[in-house]
Amino acid sequence: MIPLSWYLYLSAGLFGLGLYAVLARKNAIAILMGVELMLNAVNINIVAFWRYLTPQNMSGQAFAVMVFAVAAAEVAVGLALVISVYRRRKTVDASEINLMKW
Amino acid sequence: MTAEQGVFLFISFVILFSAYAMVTRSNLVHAALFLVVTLFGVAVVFVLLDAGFLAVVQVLVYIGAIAILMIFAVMLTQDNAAKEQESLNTNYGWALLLSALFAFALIVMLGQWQDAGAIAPALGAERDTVVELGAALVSPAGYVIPFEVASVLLLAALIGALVVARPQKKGM
Amino acid sequence: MSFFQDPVAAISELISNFLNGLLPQVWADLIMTLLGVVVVSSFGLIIVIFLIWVERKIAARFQDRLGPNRAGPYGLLQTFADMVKLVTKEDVIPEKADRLAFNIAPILSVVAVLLIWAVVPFAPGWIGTDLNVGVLYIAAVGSFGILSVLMAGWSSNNKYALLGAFRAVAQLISYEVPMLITLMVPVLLARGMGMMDMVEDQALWFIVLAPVSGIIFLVSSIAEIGRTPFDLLEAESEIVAGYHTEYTGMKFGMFFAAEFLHAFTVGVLFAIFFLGGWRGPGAQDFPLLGVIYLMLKAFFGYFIVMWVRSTLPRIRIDHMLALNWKFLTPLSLALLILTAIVEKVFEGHAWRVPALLIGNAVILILSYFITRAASRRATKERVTFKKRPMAKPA
Amino acid sequence: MQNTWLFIGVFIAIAGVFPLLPIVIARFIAPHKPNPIKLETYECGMETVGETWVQFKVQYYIYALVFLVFDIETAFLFPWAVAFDALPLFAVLEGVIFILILVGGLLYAWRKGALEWS
Repeated sequence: MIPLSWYLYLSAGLFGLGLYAVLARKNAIAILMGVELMLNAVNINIVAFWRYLTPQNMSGQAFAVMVFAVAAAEVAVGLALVISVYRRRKTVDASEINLMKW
Repeated sequence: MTAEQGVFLFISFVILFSAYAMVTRSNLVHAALFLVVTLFGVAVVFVLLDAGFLAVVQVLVYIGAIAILMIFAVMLTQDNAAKEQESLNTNYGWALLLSALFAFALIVMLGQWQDAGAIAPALGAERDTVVELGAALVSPAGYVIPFEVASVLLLAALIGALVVARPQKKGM
Repeated sequence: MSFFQDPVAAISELISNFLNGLLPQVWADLIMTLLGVVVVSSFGLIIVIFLIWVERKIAARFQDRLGPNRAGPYGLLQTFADMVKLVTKEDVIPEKADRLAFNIAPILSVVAVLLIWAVVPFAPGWIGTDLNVGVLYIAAVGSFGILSVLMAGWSSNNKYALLGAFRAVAQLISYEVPMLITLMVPVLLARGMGMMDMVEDQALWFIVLAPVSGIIFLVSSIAEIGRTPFDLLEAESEIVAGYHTEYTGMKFGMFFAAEFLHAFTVGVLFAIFFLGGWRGPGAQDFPLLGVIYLMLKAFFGYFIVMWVRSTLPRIRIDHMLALNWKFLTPLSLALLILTAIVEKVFEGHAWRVPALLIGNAVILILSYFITRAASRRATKERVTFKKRPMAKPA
Repeated sequence: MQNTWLFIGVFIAIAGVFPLLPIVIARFIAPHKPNPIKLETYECGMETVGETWVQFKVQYYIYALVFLVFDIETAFLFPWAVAFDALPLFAVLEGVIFILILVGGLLYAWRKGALEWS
């Protein structure tokens, strides 16, 4: 049997990698991919806790499905923004999109 | 080590490796393909957690839709993908430090947690979790509000993304 | 259960008894699983070899030709000859291609189709594995097919291949919407996603309860396999050959085989979801009969696909997408709502079946009038002789 | 539950081997005589002009977007359909409301002309 902690370690590692992608990548789409990694790490946690601690009710799975919906909405709007920005500025480099910085 | 543990270790290696490759590749389509491998690995993890429905939905939604959308967006926004660009911004050192610290802190905290070695209780052979999930999603005692809110969220995302992504008629 | 009634069960019991005596439980189970996998997947592959011949023969008949008739009796060995040809052809990988993705894509396209066969119920008790999420599994596996198309088109580094891949993906994902929504109707009627339950619940075939859904499923399936009239993704007169322009030899053969297998698989799925799967007189007692019924029904679906293919010309891409988004998707949503409400209101009522049928008919008639009104309202561009710009002599 | 999935795991492996085998065999049997012209990008005999990365219509993305939303919708509705027997009428109607909200999205996209190809 797999102890609960294994899943949590896996998800911690995945979350760290996702965080790194979000903070360090230049390309806005790569940043969104990093966000996806983080959401997946969260989902692993949610489902692992559901399975190990409260398998009698379905809250864990229900919220995992919610996370899917949130991830989809985030990707849809995020990528639309990236495309829109690209159309105006001809760049997807997150560090060059700085018109609203000041 | 049981067979299940072996599968888990193998699949977590695949997940972490391809996630690492996704983060470091400068070619964005390659990064997206590695993202697909990671997402598939997570689906296998869901299977190991007895959440077959979520595994299938993970493949359907993430690989079938989100990854495709990502690749589309990459191709729409790259005039010259062959040109290898600098993929990391100037702060990547700090980013590495911060995310490594974060992951490390999580792992240390997990190590101190008492219940971390918990073993999964038996699920019960006759339970159909999909039926239970469906009933829970629409029962007032369960998640009917999040269920309907999710639909509104999707509607809002659809309208917002359409407004943002579509080119304006004139000028642009 | 005697041998003649259910040979597969008898043989598998024999083998598993033998293995259990020889090996520890875990390994015996694993080997049994492996054997099951090999049997199911090679069934799919053997059928495709036969199918290519059938399809070519029937297509030839539709076009008033003879079809393959040289290799072997009635040209039966034609496929093997083709295989030999493909194996001995040079495998060209273009210089600019992305080699890894280029090599994986054809394999992935076959895997995506073959995986569907893991949950096909051949006969009572004969099923690879009866997942409780079977229907969604089929839909999910299909997304690998989309991915393989995108990988093939991108990695070729060829304008036409990429353009073809984009078109193909736009078509595949568009038609997946009505397909998924329509699949919810049999799931609703069967109250479950397991493929075995799906068949066992069809004492009355679902095509009777949901005829319009069945037709929508078939139409969107034809689009999913990219057959004429929806073969824009490899429209040779427009974009060379679509996403597999750069593929040669056996790798092209894999795309080809995947397409044929997918076409037949669609027939099988149509039979399972709407035509009662293996159901038929005597199938409960003699599973072998069940397989024959399933294959006959699947061939019926496959024959319709071929018939449509050889009858209709290719439609334009904007028409294709409009058909999907403005007709099939709203229609399938309306049918889903109708089925859900009728099933609940008339639960266990004698009027359940007539109510479903009347509802289907009403929705169909309504959609006919709505589309007719809409097409009347739409301003048609008429190209008349007078409006045509004429070249004037200077 | 996991035994049913073990079959799928083995199936994926075997299903990968089946198409791999002919390709590998072909690698040994087939001739291999590359030359620069043959390895060029195929364009009906013409030389390729410019990059492969022509700009694509944003319309492709729009369709993928609408598809994504309906894909998620099915993830919510399939459990609802499976649990149908356990649901009272108003729970069924909640599912119908869920669908109708998304139909609103489809109608919006339609009215705004987002579903037009050109």
